[in-house]
Order: sequence, then C-alpha cells, then structure tokens
Amino acid sequence: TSGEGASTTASASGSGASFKGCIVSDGGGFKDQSFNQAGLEGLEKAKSEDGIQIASVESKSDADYAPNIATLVSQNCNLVVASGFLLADALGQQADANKDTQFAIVDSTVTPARDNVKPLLFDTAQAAYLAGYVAAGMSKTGTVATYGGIKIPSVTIFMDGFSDGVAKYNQDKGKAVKVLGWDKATQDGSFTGDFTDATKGRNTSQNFIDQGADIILPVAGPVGSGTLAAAKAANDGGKDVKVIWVDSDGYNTQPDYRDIILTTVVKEIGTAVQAAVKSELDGTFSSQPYVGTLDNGGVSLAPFHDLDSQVPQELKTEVTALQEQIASGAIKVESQSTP
Amino acid sequence: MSTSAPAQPTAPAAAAAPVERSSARPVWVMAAFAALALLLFGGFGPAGSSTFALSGGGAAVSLPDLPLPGRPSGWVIGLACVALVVVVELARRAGRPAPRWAVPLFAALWVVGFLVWVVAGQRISLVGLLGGGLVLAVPLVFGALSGVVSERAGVVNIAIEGQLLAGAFLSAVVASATDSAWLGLLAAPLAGALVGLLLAIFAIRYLVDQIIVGVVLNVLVLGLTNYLFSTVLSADRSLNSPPGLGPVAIPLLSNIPVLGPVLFNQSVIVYLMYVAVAVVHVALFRTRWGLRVRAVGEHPRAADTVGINVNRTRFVNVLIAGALAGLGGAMLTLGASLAFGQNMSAGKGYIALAAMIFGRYSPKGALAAALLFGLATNLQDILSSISTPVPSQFLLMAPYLATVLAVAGLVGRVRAPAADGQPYVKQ
Amino acid sequence: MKSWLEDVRRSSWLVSLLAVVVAFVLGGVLIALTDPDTQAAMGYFFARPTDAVSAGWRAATEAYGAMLRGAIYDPQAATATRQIRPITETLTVATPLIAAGLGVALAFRVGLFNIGAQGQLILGVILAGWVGFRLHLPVGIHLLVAVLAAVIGGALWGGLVGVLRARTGAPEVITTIMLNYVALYLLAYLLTTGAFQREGASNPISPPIDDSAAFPLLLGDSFRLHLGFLVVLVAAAFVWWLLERSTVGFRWRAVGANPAAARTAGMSVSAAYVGVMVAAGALAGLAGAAQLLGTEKSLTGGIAGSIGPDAITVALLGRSRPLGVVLAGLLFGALRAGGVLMQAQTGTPIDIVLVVQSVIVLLIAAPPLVRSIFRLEPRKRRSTDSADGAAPTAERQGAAA
Amino acid sequence: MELALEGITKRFGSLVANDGIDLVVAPGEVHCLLGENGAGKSTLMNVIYGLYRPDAGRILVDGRPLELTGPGDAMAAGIGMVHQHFMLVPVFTVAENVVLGHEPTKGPKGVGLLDLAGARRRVRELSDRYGLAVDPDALIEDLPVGVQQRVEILKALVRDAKVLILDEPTAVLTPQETDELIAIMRQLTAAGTSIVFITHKLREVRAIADRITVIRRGKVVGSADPSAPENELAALMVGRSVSLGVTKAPPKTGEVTVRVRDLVVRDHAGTRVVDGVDLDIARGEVLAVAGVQGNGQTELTEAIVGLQDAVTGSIRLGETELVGLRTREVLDAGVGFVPEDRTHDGLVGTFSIEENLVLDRHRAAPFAKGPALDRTALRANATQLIGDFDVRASGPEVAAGTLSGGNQQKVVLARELSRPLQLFIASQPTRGLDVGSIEFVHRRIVAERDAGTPVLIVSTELDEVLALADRIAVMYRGRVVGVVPADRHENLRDVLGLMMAGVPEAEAVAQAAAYPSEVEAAAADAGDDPVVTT
Ligand SMILES: Nc1ncnc2c1ncn2[C@@H]1O[C@H](COP(=O)(O)OP(=O)(O)OP(=O)(O)O)[C@@H](O)[C@H]1O
Ligand SMILES: Nc1ncnc2c1ncn2[C@@H]1O[C@H](COP(=O)(O)OP(=O)(O)OP(=O)(O)O)[C@@H](O)[C@H]1O
Ligand SMILES: [Mg+2]
Ligand SMILES: [Mg+2]
Repeated sequence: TSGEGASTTASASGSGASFKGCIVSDGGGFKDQSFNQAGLEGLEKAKSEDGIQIASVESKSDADYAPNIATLVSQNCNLVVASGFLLADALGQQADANKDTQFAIVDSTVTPARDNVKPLLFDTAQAAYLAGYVAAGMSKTGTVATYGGIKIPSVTIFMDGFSDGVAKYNQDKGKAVKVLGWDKATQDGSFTGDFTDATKGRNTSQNFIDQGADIILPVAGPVGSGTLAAAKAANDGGKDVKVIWVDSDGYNTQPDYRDIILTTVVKEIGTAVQAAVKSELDGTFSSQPYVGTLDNGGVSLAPFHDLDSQVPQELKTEVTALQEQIASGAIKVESQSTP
Repeated sequence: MSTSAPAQPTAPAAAAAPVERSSARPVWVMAAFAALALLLFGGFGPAGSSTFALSGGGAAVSLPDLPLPGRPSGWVIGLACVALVVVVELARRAGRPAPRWAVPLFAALWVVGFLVWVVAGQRISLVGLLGGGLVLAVPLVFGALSGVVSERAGVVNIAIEGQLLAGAFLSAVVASATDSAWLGLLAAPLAGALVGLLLAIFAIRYLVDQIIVGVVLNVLVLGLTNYLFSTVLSADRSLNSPPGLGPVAIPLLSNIPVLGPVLFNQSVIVYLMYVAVAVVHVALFRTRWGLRVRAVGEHPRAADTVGINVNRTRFVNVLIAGALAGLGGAMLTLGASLAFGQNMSAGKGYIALAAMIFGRYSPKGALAAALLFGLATNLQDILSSISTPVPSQFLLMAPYLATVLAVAGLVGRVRAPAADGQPYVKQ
Repeated sequence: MKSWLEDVRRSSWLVSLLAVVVAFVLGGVLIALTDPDTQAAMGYFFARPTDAVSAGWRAATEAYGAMLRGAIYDPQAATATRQIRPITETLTVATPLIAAGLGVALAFRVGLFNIGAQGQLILGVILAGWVGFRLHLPVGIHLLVAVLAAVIGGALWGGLVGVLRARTGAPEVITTIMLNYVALYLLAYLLTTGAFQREGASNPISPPIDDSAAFPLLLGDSFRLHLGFLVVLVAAAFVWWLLERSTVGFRWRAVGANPAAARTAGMSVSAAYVGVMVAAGALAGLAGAAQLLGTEKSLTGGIAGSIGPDAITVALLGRSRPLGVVLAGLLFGALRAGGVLMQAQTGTPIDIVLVVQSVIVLLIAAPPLVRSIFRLEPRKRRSTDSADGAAPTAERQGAAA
Repeated sequence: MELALEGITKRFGSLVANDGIDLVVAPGEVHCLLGENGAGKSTLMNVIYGLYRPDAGRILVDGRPLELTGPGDAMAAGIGMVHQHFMLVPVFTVAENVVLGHEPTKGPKGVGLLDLAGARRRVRELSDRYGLAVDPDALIEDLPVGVQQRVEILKALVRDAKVLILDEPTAVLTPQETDELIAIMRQLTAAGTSIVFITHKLREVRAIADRITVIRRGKVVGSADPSAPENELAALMVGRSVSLGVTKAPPKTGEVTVRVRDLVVRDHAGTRVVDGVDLDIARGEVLAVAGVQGNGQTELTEAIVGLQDAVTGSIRLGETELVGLRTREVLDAGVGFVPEDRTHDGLVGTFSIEENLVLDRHRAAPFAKGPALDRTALRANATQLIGDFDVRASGPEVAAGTLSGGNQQKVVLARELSRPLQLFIASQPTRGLDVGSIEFVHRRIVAERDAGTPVLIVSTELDEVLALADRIAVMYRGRVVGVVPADRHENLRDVLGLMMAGVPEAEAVAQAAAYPSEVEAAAADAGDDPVVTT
C-alpha cells in the first residue's frame, strides 16, 4: 500500500534514516499513472537510494488538502511535497504556521513567496511545442486535438505549447492542420472537469475522432486512459489514431498501448522531487523555484520507441533542430501559463 | 421513494366520471419555448450555416455534409413551433386530446433549431453526436430499467448508483483476471444483483426504510470499491486491465446511412440494452409475471389475497433490478475498454433514477429520457471543442434543469406505483 | 432531550453501540484481508494459520490505533500542540457536517427527503464568497454579513425545492439531486467570470476572503478550530427548540407525521414544505459558511467536497434528532480526521471510513439484525417507536394529498 | 362442500382476536356471522382464507383437514372471499383484476404471455350467467363501489369457489342494491355454493340467513335461528341488553345561521362532485346528510371547512362568507369539524393525546406563548378533556395512534367540541365504534344541538341518520335529491333508500308503498322495529 512503513520501518542504511519526506496528492490519487504517481515515485526513489523515510496521503476533495498537509507536518515530516497547483493555498497557510518544516509544491508558486516553500515548475510548453510540431507532421487527416482535465495553468501550458507547435508547422510548411479542443487566443477549450473520470476522456476523444482528429494529446492524468481506449477502438474500426501521452513516458506506464503512443511530453516530476529531497539532505534547500526546461532536461519529448520507423527522418531532424533552438532561446515558446 | 407522495391517487370518488380535462400548463411551457425559438434561433440566429456531417464512424455509404443556413432555419423552425402550439391549444379548447405527434414533433424541431443555433457556422458530425449520445445513455438506460423493475414491484431503488459501480468493478476485475471480457460481462449483473440482495434483505426482510438503505448502500459500494482499488487493484495491475468488448457491426443494418453506424455498429452491451428494453417492456405489460409484479407494486394486499407471494415477488424483482444495473456498469468498463476507476459511476445512478421518473416508470419512457440525457451530455462535449455562444457550464446544466422543469409540470404529474416504498407486512 | 434519554434507556442505545462495534470489526477484517503481510501469510495458511491471523490482527489494530490517535489525541507527536491537534481537527471537520446534517434531519422530520444539502451549500458559499472578497466591511459586520449571505443562499436554493414541491408536487428527491448539479455548474461558471475569479489567475479559483470575513480561530493559529463550531452548536440547540418547543415546529412535525390531519386542522402543508426547506437550506448554507469562512478561505469548484452526501448519513445516524446529529457529526468528523493519520502512518486508504460509516447506519436502521447477531432478547416494541425512524414517515404512508 | 372449523385461535400480541372458534358451514347454505366491531369476524375469515395463520385449531373441508400456507391454497380448495376493504388494483381493468393470480396464458410455454382476450371472454360469460352486468374493459378506479363489489364476486366465481365469504358486503350499498346482492346470493346458493355472510345489520340477516352464529370478543357465544327476535340477537352480540335508539328531546330550532347556496365542487379532473347544493341549518337542529358513500358528501363537508380547492357558490355562516377562506380561517370562525377518517385526517397518530388536543388551536393563547408552545397549558387542557370525554388512556402523553378507535374518536370530539362553536360538522361520527362508544358520541352530539349549535352530520348508516337527524338531506351524484323532516313518513327507511338511488321524494314515497324492501319486509315480518346500531 501507499506510504508503506512510514514511521515503523526505518529502511536501509543511507544518510537519511532520520529524514522524512512526505507527499500529498490532489484528487487524482497516487495511482494515476501520471502526475501524482510520478511525485510519489520520486520520493520512493529517494527512499531506496538515500534511505529516507516516507509517508503519503491522498486527497479526496479540495477540503482535504489543508488537513492532509497539517497531518504530515505533525508526523514530523522534514519535507512535505504538495502534488499540484490546487494545493497551493493550503500549502501556503501551513507553511506560515510551520516555519521549521520545508515544503515543495509541484506546478505552482505560492504568493507571497515563503522561505520554506520551494516551487517545482516545468515549462512544459517547450516540450509540448515539439509534440505539436510532430503531431502536425504526422497527422494524415489534417486535424489534431488536445483536451485537459481541469483548466489550470499547469494543464493549459501543455495545450498552448501544443497548438503553437502545430502553428509553427503550418507556418513552415504552408499547411492548415487544425487543432480541436483548445483555442490559444481565447484560452478556451475542452476540459473533462476532473482528473479521475476516464469515461469522460473516452467520450471526448471519441468526439475528436468523429470530427476527424487522428492525433490526440490528453492533458488529464488518468483520464487520458480514456483516450487510449477510444483510439484503440477507432483503430480496430479501421482508423489510424495516435496518442501523445504526458508526464511520465507512456511507453513504460501504458505497456498495453505501445502501438498507439506516438511519444510523450515528459515532465520529470519525480526527478525534481528527488532533487528537492537531496537539497534538503545536503542542507542546500532554497526557496528558489526549480524550473524544468528542455535545456536542463526537466521537460523533454520522449523517444518514439516502437513507432520510430513511422516517423519520417525529415520530421525527426526538424524536431531536433527546433529543440536546440528552444533550448538555446532562439525560439521562445510563449504561454500565459509559463512559470 | 418520496415520489410516491405527489403521485398518490386521490381517493377514488365513485361518482367521478372519466372525463379528463387537460390543464393549460404544458401549453404555456410550449409557448414559452416557441417564443424562445423565434427570438433566439430566428432573431439572433447565426449568420453562417451550420454544417452537419452525415457520414463517419465507418459508414459504408458516404453521404455529403448537410449545411443548414443559420438564421433562415431558425425562423422556419420557430414558426413551425408556434404552429404546433396553436394546434395543441386548439385541441385543448375543443376538449380533444392533442394529436399524439404534436409534442414529440415540437421537441424534435426545437432540438434541431437549437443545434443549428449552437453549432453556429461550424461543422459537427451528426453520427458522432448521436452515436456518442447513445453510448453515454447505455448505463443510464440500464439503471433506469433497474429502477422500473424494482419500483413497479413497490421497492424504491436508490441503490442504482451502487449497482452500476459494483457492476463496473466486478466486470473489470473478472475480465482482467480471466482475460475474458465475456466472463466479465457475466460478472457484472452478479455484482449488481449482490447489491440488490442487500437492498432486498434490509428493505424487505428488515423493513428498513427503502430510501435509507439505497442511499447507504451507495456509500458502502463506493467505499468498498475505492478501498479495494487502492489496495488490491493497485498492488496488482493485472487485476485491472480488462479486455474490452469492442464494436461489432451488424451486417446490412450497419450500412443504413446515419442510423446504421449509430445504432448497429456498437458494443454487444448496446445490443443487450435494446433487448433488455424490449424484454422488460413485454414482460411487464404482456405477461403473467408482469401483471403480478404491477399488482404487487400497486396493491400488495390485493395481490396477496389472490395467492401471489408479495415479498418473494419483490425480492426477485429487486435482484433482477440489481442485475440490470450491474450490466449497465459493465458498459463503463468493458463497453468502453477502460480499466476500473474510483467512483466510476459518477452519479449516473441518480440520473438514471431521474430518467425513470421522467420516463414515467415505463421502459420506453426510461429509454427516451436516458437518450435525452446522453445526447445532451455528448452535445455539450462536442460543442466545447469548437467555440459556441453558450458557456459549457450551461450546456452541462441543461439536462438537469430540463428534468426539474419536467417533474415540475411539463410532463404532468408522474404517478408512481401506489405502494412504491411501502414495506408489506404479513400477519 | 428527555425523550432522547428515554430512547437510550429503552436500549436502542445498546443496539447503536453494537452496530458501531460490528462495523469496526467488519472494517478491521477488510483491512486485515488486504494487508500484504497477511496475504503473504495466507499463502501458507494451512501450514501456520497463526501467522496470517496475527498479521491481520496487527494490520487492523495498527490502522485503528492510528485512526484513534488522529481523531482524539496523539501521544506520539513531538509537541504538545501537535498532540492535541487531532481532537481540534475532529471538531473542525465535524462543523459543516453537523450543520448540513441538521438541515437534512429537519427536512426528514417534515417528511421531505432533502438530498440537496450539497447544492444548498454551494449556493451559500457563492454568496458568502462574494461578500467575503468583494465587499470590504468593518470587522465584525463583515463576518456577520458573510454568514448571513451563506444562509440566504442556501435558504433560496432549498426554498426553491420547497416551492416546487408545494406548488407542483415535484418530488424533492429528484429536484434536489438535479439542483445539486445545477449549483455545481453554476459555481464552475462563476469561477470563470470576473466577479469571482482571482485576479491574474486563469484557473477557477476565487480571491481569498478578507480576514474580516473569516471566522476567528478559537485556539490560536496552530489549530483550525474556528468560531463556526460554536455557531453550529448554537444552531443545533435552536433546531431542537424549533422542533420540540415552538409552534412552527409543532406544525412542521404534524405535517411530517400526518399531512392530511395537519391540513384538516388548518395547517398549511405547502407553507410547512416551503418553510422547512428554507430552514434546511439555511443550515446547509451555514455549513458552507463554516467551510468557506472557517477553513478554506477561497472558493473553488470542489469546495463542497462530500459534505452534502455525508450530511445524509449523519442525519440518518443521528435519527434526525438535533443531539443525535451533533453526535453523529462528531463521530464522522473523528473518522475523517483520524483517517488522515491512519493513511499517513499505515497506508490504509481512507475509504475504509466510508465502509464503516455505511455499515453503522445500515445496522442501526435494522435493530432486529443486530439483536440476532448478538442473540439479544427482542425488546417489546411500542407503537410510538415508528416515530423514531429518521425517515419521512408521511412519505411512507403516502398520506400527502 | 362442507367447511368446518375446529378450535381456531388467533392472537395479535396479547390480544386474542379469535378464541377457540368452532363453526360448520353446510353445502348450499347462507351462514351469517354476527358480531359487533372488533369481535373477530374478519380475523376468522382471514384465517379461513389463508391470510392469517391460526395459532391453534384446524380447518376441515368435507371432513379432511386443510393445510393453508396462503390464499392460493384456500382458493385451490374452493374458498373465495370478498373482503371488507376491496382487494382490487385500481389501475387495472376488470378483466385483469379478475384473472390476477389465475391468469390464462398463451404462446410458448414458459413465457407466460397473458391471454387477455380469453380473460375478457370468461368475465363476460360469468357476468352474463349471474346477471352481474360488468364491463371487462373498465378500469376499476372508474367504477362505482357496487360494481366493484360485483367484480370481487366475479373473482371468486372465476375460480369456482364452493364457499364464498362476504365480509360486510352491504355496508357500502343502498337498500335497493342490497336487494340485488341478495338476489345474486340466492342464485349462487341455488347452484350449490355456500355463503358465509358477515354483517352487523340484523334485518339483512333475517332476510337471507339459513343459520346465524354470533361472535363476541373472539368467542362463539351462540347460534340462532333467523326467526329469533332482534332484541335477543342484539343482546347476544353485545353481551348485555341494549337500548335501541337515542333518546332526545324535540329540537328547539332557532334562526337559520348557515346558508349554503348553489355550491359546486370540482375534483381534480374537473367533474362536479358537488353539483349546485342549497342547504339551510338552523340553530339547535341536526341536519343529517344521507347517501351512499361517494355521492359528494365528503366533498360537501370539506368544501365548508376549506379543504377543497375548486369551490364556487356561497356558504354563509352568519355574516361570514366561508367560500374562499382557508381552513384555518374557517375553524377560527367557529366551525368544529370531525372528519370521516379519524386516523387519516383527524389525528396525528405519533403525537401525544395532549398534542392532538390542540392541533387546531396551538397558535393562540393559552397554548402559545409568543413563538413557543406552552407545555403546561397543553397538559392542563388534556387532563381536563380526558376527564370530560371519558378518554380511556394511561395518560395525556400517550401517542394517540395507540388508542382504540372509540377513544381516538373521543379525542377528536373533545378537541372540536371544547371551544365555542357556530357550526358543528361531523362525518361518519361513529364508524367502527362499538355500542357503548356510539351511545356516548351520539349523546355528545345531541348535547351540542341542545346548546343551540347548528349541527351537520354526514352518515352512510341509515340507522345513525334516523337516530340523530331532525331533518335529512339525501345526496345523490353531488345533488340534494330532497330534504325530508325526520317525522314525515311512516316508511321513512324505504323512502330514503330509494332517494339514495336518485329517486325524487314524491316518486320514492309511491314506490316504497308499492314495493316495500325485501329486507325491511323480513324485518317487519318479525314484528319489531329494529334500531340497533353497532
Ligand atoms: N392486524 C392486526 N393486528 C392487531 N390487531 C388486529 C389486527 N387485525 C385485527 N386486530 C384486532 O383484532 C380484533 C378483531 O378484529 P376484526 O377485524 O376481526 O373484527 P371484526 O369483527 O371484523 O370487526 P368489524 O365489524 O369492525 O369489521 C380487533 O380488536 C382488532 O383491533
Ligand atoms: N393494527 C393494529 N396493530 C396493533 N394493535 C392494534 C391494531 N388494531 C388494533 N389494535 C389494538 O387492539 C386493541 C383493540 O382495538 P379495537 O379498535 O378493536 O378496540 P375496541 O375494543 O374495539 O375499542 P373501541 O371500542 O374503542 O373501538 C387496541 O388496544 C388497539 O391498540
Ligand atoms: Mg373497535
Ligand atoms: Mg371486519
């Protein structure tokens, strides 16, 4: 079970046996094969490598954030990680009330900034831009789609980058690949309303497919499994739909769907969490935000894996070039939600 | 359920002659909608034309797109709606019943007008809209049928939500463990019936208030499935990766333009739903079993005096009802090729309950009401991917508001089975 | 009060206690069976059954031990503050549950099944939120106006149901469920509008309410327990007075017990339906106030959490009596608060709380089952007992005309 | 077929409803069961019909013991029953009700498709054979009570009942309809069916019975010959000699203060259930409304107290117009109202006696202090009224629902009579009460009259009407057929009976003289004037 052996079994040798790292999920829970899970896995890696103790608590609703964080603080956690933007307010309050505990929050800053809170941010627009470019290049129908779970910056930033990537492709190639589900100008589009109900993801994706989309980017954690199911069903019916996964490389987390996952917009949450633990162990903890970029490897476009052969070499070359331009700052990927 | 109260037949006055004078309220509601149609779809109709793609979804025959000019269509439809209001009102004044086609036609026209208005110069796939709506409706239809079967026998079934969830859970686990979607499909009604069994034991054997049992069973199933999901299913993912029951095209029928792919290129569970609606309808209204069930729900003591075992009938019906809803739960997992997720039923059981009442406790009505919900939900989803004049939250709200309007008078007073919710105690 | 003590004496008290015991035992069995160590030991169960049993026992007792510490007092915590924090958390979590539960219970007593606490609460927080962050009023007045706004919002939403029921006979079970969704989407919509959305935020969250609109904390900054708890206790006392001692409550109870007789005696059934739904909504709105002005401080789409559904179980467990609702709310608050620590320390999913809760309510509703489990003598039923049931009795009799 | 009961005992908790009852019903006979309310007649029949399991004793059919697990077994053994409260599904058709539980089917075996055409044919056939005139396709809820009763008889006939139990079948019929029923019973016995006939009405017993068994407090207290004098039967029933009739002084009629003019009440379907009624009631007189149940009497009283919605016309109480007022305002204007169904409309069963006693007066002093109820005042009021009205209960805090019917009725009366009244209305004031309670209630009503209050009584029991009324208004299909002073006709009972079937007074007088009622005739033969009400 999650958070196993927190207080009872101090594991392994390591330097961190007296250190306790803790994490609170948002409504998606730690089994979302995505965002929350990645955070917990980061902690678990720190546990096995540095021998720290860990504890984890899942939130079921917005009202759970504050008590969950507070409970972990009471459990003598040295570092409490809040998994997700939605926990920012609750985390801020707890940080004020518990000055000698360190906090980290994924995907958000806290306002005002606190000395004991480290934001872990990701400029996912950069990687999503590449994904958009690839999607546009790979689409046979000339229509691609994206949707989100809840309309929050850490979600829409993917969608902004994705549609910019498509626009870039259209501009460079004089094409008119259409993006369904997100309008960057009005910042409005398709959202399923939560990060849990895969049924809605399936339905939304089915509708995209019916409107002609053949590459879909779900930015909705476990809801995305609905997209995988819809795509597979459509392909069984003779279509050729592919999915671009988010957060952790879908090739590993979704082994059943390797044949339709084109690539993944990777967001190294686990690495960032592990690094935060390390910095606290080292005594180098600072409230300076960590921002994952293409340049520092905090975000990236995953390999095409099994579908590699289907991606034209020319497209790959262009993507590599774009990646270098973005990393070097030659191309600026802009989003309202850029951290 | 408390719906019994407004629906109680007022004391049957012996002298009452069977002349029903229809009230004016439905006409007023229709008139309001007609006015809205004229104003919104005509007056403020979109300038461009709204395009409906007729093929797709693997249709054999490819049809051209259907463009409907926005404002002109709006005017035509608005005026037709007004004409229908006049027809209905004239019939009412003359003391005749309105023509049977009048209200359905009105509703259909209004929906088309609304579609043209809301799609506003964009293009949507009609096949996708209808097919997706049907798929969304399936759990609702099964749930509503479950309600019909149970409440017709006089047992309020609030536990539909829990039955759907249990069906979804067990079907996913069994299908995953045995790697057979068919075995999963078999497990779903079992899970639902198990919840039905608890309902029957507490409501019929222990005479606990039926609404209370229903509400609490929903919490129990939610807690259990969540708990098992977080422990057993998470520890071993092979227990929750069920094979799906993909679409099966029915030869010939699936080639019918538009309707073919919508109706006859679907998962087996959808076909089961067609069968279930027909079977429940025939069984309830054409068979000995149905006559007895309805007697038990209307006047259990009368049924008892002619040798019908009231509580056994109820028990059996509650089990059947649970099984039906459980089957609906399988649509969420196997039918959609999805793994089980926490709280996967997401309130669909309660919507199904509303659909049952909206559909006046009849299988056909339940089907229609559930389809309405499904279509409205899917329309909202499609519209949120293109830009539309209505905020998506209001589209999401629409079916719920419609239900409130409906139960508040548009469909007239819904008459629940007279003994619905009342336990039967033998001496 | 006296009648409640009567109840206890007439041993429904014992049944309730046993129901709680059975529920926890069942929950414990579930915890044991899903515990990995137990499962491992099950593998060689027939070789050494004691291993499995002791592993299961350990898993269950550890989980419940953590839950108890998380709900009442945690001697393992480092500081005194942290040691007593659990009990304050229990009270904090219980606050909105009690308020909303009172609303549901009140409606039950008048024969209405109010599943709409969630929607009423949401309407309450919408209005209270707007007052809290858009109006800037003096200290004291601001809080008062905000609470009033919450109460009015809930009362309107509840009253709508009452009016529909009274005027058109629309079953409140359906209208409340539907209006819950309408309220939910209304809130979601408002949080995208300028009036409600936090400046500079693109996500649906409101600005925080002014400090002047917040319930003052009762025990200082280290605890979340706020004045709202006391307000809710006062509300419970008021509901008791209203039902048992006031003329309005007399009419409401009469309508609940026998609407036909109430009507014949010159009482207005419609007025009772509308009145009680207004009151029920107001209480749910108060729950919203506790939630928003007491703990959450900003509006989000999910602010209502599961308070609405929980309120129904609280009302059922409390047998629709104010004191019962307070106790049931405290119990559920304790389960919730304790569940967090249980999850943090033993990794047991908090969903076990739902299982325990629902089993308790089911068993309490079926005393014969509990008696047969424990082979107790059936107690002689007095016909007044049927009035004890939480359920809307009038509905059962279908007596409404 | 011969049906015999041996030592049947049935208990409800500590109450022994049937106590070692022995009974033999011979083939082709009409066997009357007599007994006052609550004597245990219905209970015994329910035991025979398999609805109740007896605690002791056995049932023999043609000498062989019969094991009953439910009504199905009884029906299979040839026992049919027409219940006191009809057991018909209101939303089903006649044919569906008749075949329910015994349905003809068609089509493939195991599917059980209903053969409704066959059912209709069978109903028509039987209906014709016994001259019942029932339309198989009519919905029960649309049928008059008399026809519903014939449907109940059909249900038994279609199952080939050899023994037919009729539990108070005449309570809902006019005397003329009773004659028709008796004709049907004769036809049935002629065909070999035995009939168990339950009633309180002695004169019916004498018209049709072959044998009479009297039950009191669950025991058989004797059997009698149809020719036995009524006083003897009545004494056997009640266990003491009974005073037949109410003694009351002639009315001291004052001015007319209640004027009902052109009153029309529509039901939810728009039908005029009260159709242009005019009535006057004077101070100090009792006006009784007679009529078969369902002819608008209930709606009439409810319209006066503001419980009906669609009311036009005028109801004046002194200077006050009551039409358009709310119930509360009508009650405050000085109208006392005893509804016909005390458990449904008169009392809140789960409330205590003291609470029930202020149901309509709790808003004002002395019972309300501001927004609060004054519990002490409630208690004082209850103690007083319980004494005055001789309510038998262990205390004022006892739930009203636990009281016996007579005591419940006393609580309602106490409430309504304990304030100054301008008009007192009582619907079916003694329905379901025993002789002692009836005496008490009647005395109270007469006392109110004598105190000068106009009194309006509605009763379907002619005996009660005759006992109380100074004038009698007969209602039929929502109209007043005529208003007859209580002393106008010799054969008032026959005349009223005909008027209850819609015959105008003059014509009724003529007809009654020409064709005296069979039941009345049987009573007249016995040579005494029967006014036993139970
Ligand atoms: N289901 C029951 N539970 C408890 N007591 C009952 C029940 N049915 C009847 N009784 C009681 O048993 C006694 C006999 O009732 P029963 O109905 O047989 O009387 P009856 O002779 O048919 O009277 P009536 O003339 O009023 O119909 C009464 O005291 C009645 O209150
Ligand atoms: N359905 C029932 N369930 C339980 N108890 C009943 C029921 N019906 C009657 N009783 C009880 O049976 C007893 C006798 O009832 P019943 O109405 O026959 O009284 P009674 O002797 O006829 O008195 P009264 O003359 O006042 O009518 C009462 O104590 C009553 O509470
Ligand atoms: Mg009696
Ligand atoms: Mg009887």
